[in-house]
Amino acid sequence: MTPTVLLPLRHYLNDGYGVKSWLLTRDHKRIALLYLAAVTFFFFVGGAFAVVIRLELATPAGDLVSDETYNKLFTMHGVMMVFFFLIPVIPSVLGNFLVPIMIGAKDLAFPKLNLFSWYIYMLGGLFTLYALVAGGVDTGWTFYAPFSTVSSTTNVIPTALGIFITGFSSILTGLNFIVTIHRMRAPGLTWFRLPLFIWSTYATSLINVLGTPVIAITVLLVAAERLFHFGFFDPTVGGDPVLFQHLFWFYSHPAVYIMVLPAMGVISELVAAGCRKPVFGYHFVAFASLAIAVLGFLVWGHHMFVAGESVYAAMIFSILSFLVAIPSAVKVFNWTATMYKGAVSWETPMLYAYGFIGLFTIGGLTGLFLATIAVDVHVTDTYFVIAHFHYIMVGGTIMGYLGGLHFWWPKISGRLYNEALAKVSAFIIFIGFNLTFFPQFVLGYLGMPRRYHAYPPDFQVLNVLSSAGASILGVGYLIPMVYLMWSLRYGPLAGANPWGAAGLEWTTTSPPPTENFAETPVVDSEPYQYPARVEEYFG
Amino acid sequence: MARLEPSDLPGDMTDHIVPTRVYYTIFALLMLGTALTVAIAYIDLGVLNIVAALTIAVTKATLVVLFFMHVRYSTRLTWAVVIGSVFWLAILLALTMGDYLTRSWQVYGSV
Amino acid sequence: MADHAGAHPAAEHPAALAHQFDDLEQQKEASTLGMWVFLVTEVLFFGGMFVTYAVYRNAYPGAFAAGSRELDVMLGGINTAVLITSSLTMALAVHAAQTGNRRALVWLLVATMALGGVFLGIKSVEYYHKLVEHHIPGPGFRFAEAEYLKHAQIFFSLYFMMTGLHALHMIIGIGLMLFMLRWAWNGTITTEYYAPIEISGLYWHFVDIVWIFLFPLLYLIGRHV
Amino acid sequence: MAGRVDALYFLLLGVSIFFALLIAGLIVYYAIKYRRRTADEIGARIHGGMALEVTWSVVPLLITMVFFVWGASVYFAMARPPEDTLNIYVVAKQWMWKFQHLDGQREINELHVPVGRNVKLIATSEDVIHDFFVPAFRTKVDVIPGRYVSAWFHATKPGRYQIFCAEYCGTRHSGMTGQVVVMEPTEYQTWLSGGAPEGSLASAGEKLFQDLACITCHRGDAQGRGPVLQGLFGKIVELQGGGTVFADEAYIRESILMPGAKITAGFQPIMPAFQGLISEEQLLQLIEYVKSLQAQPQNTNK
Repeated sequence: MTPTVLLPLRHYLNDGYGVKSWLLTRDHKRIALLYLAAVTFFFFVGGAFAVVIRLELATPAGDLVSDETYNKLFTMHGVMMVFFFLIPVIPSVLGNFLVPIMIGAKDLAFPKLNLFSWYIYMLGGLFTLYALVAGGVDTGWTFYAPFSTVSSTTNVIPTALGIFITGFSSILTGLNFIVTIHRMRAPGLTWFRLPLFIWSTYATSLINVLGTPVIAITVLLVAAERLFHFGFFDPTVGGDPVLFQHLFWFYSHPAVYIMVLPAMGVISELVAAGCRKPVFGYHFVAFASLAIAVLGFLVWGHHMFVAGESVYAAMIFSILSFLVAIPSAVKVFNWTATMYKGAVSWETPMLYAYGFIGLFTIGGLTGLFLATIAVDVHVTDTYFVIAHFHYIMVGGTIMGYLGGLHFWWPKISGRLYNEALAKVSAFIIFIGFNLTFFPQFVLGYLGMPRRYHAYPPDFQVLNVLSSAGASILGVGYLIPMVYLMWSLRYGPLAGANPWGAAGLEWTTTSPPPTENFAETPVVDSEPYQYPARVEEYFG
Repeated sequence: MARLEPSDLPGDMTDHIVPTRVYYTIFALLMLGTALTVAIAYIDLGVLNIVAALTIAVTKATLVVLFFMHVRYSTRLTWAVVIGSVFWLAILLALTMGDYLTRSWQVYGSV
Repeated sequence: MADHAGAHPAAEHPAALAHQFDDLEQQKEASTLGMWVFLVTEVLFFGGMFVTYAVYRNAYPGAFAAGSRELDVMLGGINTAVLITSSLTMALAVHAAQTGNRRALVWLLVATMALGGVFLGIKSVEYYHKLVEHHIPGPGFRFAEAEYLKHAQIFFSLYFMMTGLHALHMIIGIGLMLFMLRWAWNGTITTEYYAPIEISGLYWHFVDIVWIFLFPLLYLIGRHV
Repeated sequence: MAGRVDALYFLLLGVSIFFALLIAGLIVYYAIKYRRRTADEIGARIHGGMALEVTWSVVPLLITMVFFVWGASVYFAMARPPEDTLNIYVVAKQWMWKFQHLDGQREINELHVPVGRNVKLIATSEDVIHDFFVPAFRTKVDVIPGRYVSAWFHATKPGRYQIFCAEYCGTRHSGMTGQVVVMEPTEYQTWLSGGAPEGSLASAGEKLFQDLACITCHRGDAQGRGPVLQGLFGKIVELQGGGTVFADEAYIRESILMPGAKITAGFQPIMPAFQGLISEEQLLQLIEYVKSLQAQPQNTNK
């Protein structure tokens, strides 16, 4: 019988009440919760668009919504999900909460900058919501010129401003993390004693800082072209629309690594805690994160194989795209090897981790199809690409995020959630996801282009399958909302270390005090050290 | 506050105090560079004009970074950050121009 | 634009040390690293435009040379000199802060801001010239050499975009200097806690470096023909 | 061409299925075999193995290089049209495909081609980026405004094949579809002769050449103020201030729309820019006329 657990008297949640204490807080843990609320809101807004899109695509003729509305639907689904959910979610929610605790610091390097980042994120969100309410935007989340600069009549500028402002939120968060990880580690915590989540958050912050400014300038160039007729990408004046794609994808491909790298960090933690042993090949997994961050900047041309890029540039980008696949493969092999001879637990966070590894492998392998130029010519801009990146985004990032949320929920709220219900919802999400996106691989190879409001009847069967899967997935995502909120009030109290995991965050109370540790911990051993007996963890 | 000489400053001032004469020499060099780059611009060197203008600009920029921004006396991490930013800019420039310069090669295969 | 107040945390008197840092040394290193990482983003931000410049200059060398000849080298040259002098006064200001010479610090900061103001003045004169000569891209664009009419618009779009954003960064720099002036005046800046001055210095020198590249690339092409 | 792409596709599919099953299988097997039996059980303390790390870095690298080489070679063949092709001009306009045969036929959203012939499409767009995509032929090319792009295919079986626009281009992007009708050569000839409204493209081009007074400068003999156009197509042109350019459709198009971009050596830049004055179709007619001006003897200004 585990010893009776009691909630610590003073912790960051009861350290000040009222709206002011939340809206002007500088505590990285509270800012993490502010992000959690905002990110969940944007997730369900984007998700609602996805449901309507899938309903529309259940029938070949475009009869549920007009083509004008459909174009706005998939654009807003893309913008909401990419810029307002996938990019900020793990770094700003789990990262903000855990980075200072995992390295034994009292807070991030610049707490005021951290709160400012949240306000910029919300301001950017406001602009995009205004654009949504004022009639939406129909350029697609990639807003290719010359359509976005010349012929689109919807409000491109507010959305572009929204993305511009929110971009600064991820730049400043990245900056905050880099400085914190460099300058504020606990005594004795050398780089190779850092948990792998810190390594991947560090790599993500590097990409954030190095990539986001380029999309900022691209958005400004598009806005300038729309407002002042500066002819940067306007072919009638001699501008080259392909240059827009170069500048756009220079950021947007590393952006997909911003989305998946933090999830990989979460998975490394979950696999280590799940098997209660050090991750196999710690150094290789750590350096793989950095390799992805660096190589990720060299490969953007594989989005433009058919877009008028020169043959020789296409070959360079193709070979580099294969190189960037290797570190991801190394990570997957190392996670699988970690499970060998581990004490493999079947708790919900670990189930999400195993789901992640399986689905991310499929996502990664289909990426090889797209890196092979000859096959890419056939499958790019079709539903094959849609299935590929949803396998990595939904099968990867969201699975990783949910796994991380469940794993650290006791530390965040001090409460345990309902394990059985969580397993059911994980299973539903897994089934719904595969049913939604696997048929799209076949659709893609058959040649159904993306962003189509109406399609020839012979694609209908697979589309109906996909739409059915989408409704299951939609339900699957609602269930965690229910039992996690419910656990806040009625969940059993979680002790400092309910999972028996190794890591600095499990040595402090849950929920942790505002300054994270009674006194700054000293680290003297490798990460993920599990002693012979685990009882002391249940203290 | 009496004027303190650099030598008697308290404690472990990791940051090196750069004597003012270094600043003035750097300032003079920068002015010289500007004059030089304008002068060269008026001589027709063909493609060399761009090369000359850029080398002068790069040298001026390095002078400012090393001495005015104290990178010469600061930690290796700052060096890494500076060189990193230049490297990433080079990635964007090289691969984008790589596409534009090789586009005409396709001509011999007939459009 | 990004807020720099966070880059160097508010100093509670007298210890000038934010709670999350162990000592003043760690706080200074953190703030300096923070500003350098921010400057990396600025390098890439302007870098995007320099790449656009490189691509279009490679595609339309004639139009760029013709466009560049329309710019006033004299004003550009003076602006470059003004900016380099402001860099000098900024560097001396940092030196004054380090050696605790508060009077020199205040005057040097004022000099830096004044030189920044002169730069912006000259810039607005140039912009006025462009307005008069109809060189602003868009429907009202006129250009002497007719056959470059189309491509010269790209040159002037780039000219306005690059120098415009540079001027905007200059205005932010001057705003930053106001803060520094207030802190220098009311004694917040001491020989231990002069990090804010150094960080604003980094920002100012960066803006100067951008102009060091802008001047030859925009003003000096095709002068020799 | 479709066959070679499919072969590569199935190789990729095979390798992917193998690795996916390997990883998924291992996970399920380990999860069951080493499941945690008691609450405080610990995993074996294994830190890693260099040999294993090297193998699963190098082996995937080798496999991917095979994909790269094979993929690049097939792509290279795809990107280089063979010599003897039946050229057809394609103009993409917001939400329709306009095809222009050399003999004057014009079609909207329908393309009739003979079976067994290499067909080269030279495409441009009038407004935004479109994408000519025929899944059956595995060909796809983004059609960019202001530039000519080309794609070629070789139809092996008669029939009707779906055309899609694969690059988002606005409201009716999904409505911008069409049909490629592949016919036996004999049927193709009858179709061809049936619909020739006003003579071939080149003849229409010649008439336009007169109407726009190009003839005043570009004369057959060498004293005209403009360069001689006879035999220009396919030649290397010396440019003002050094540099050369290959006179292809893109060069002719650019010289008509924006003459200042590349001035032929020894000539003054006095030609007016036709940007916005002539439509894409007229441009195609002029280009076709210039291409038809091989170096015949002096009968140009009839």
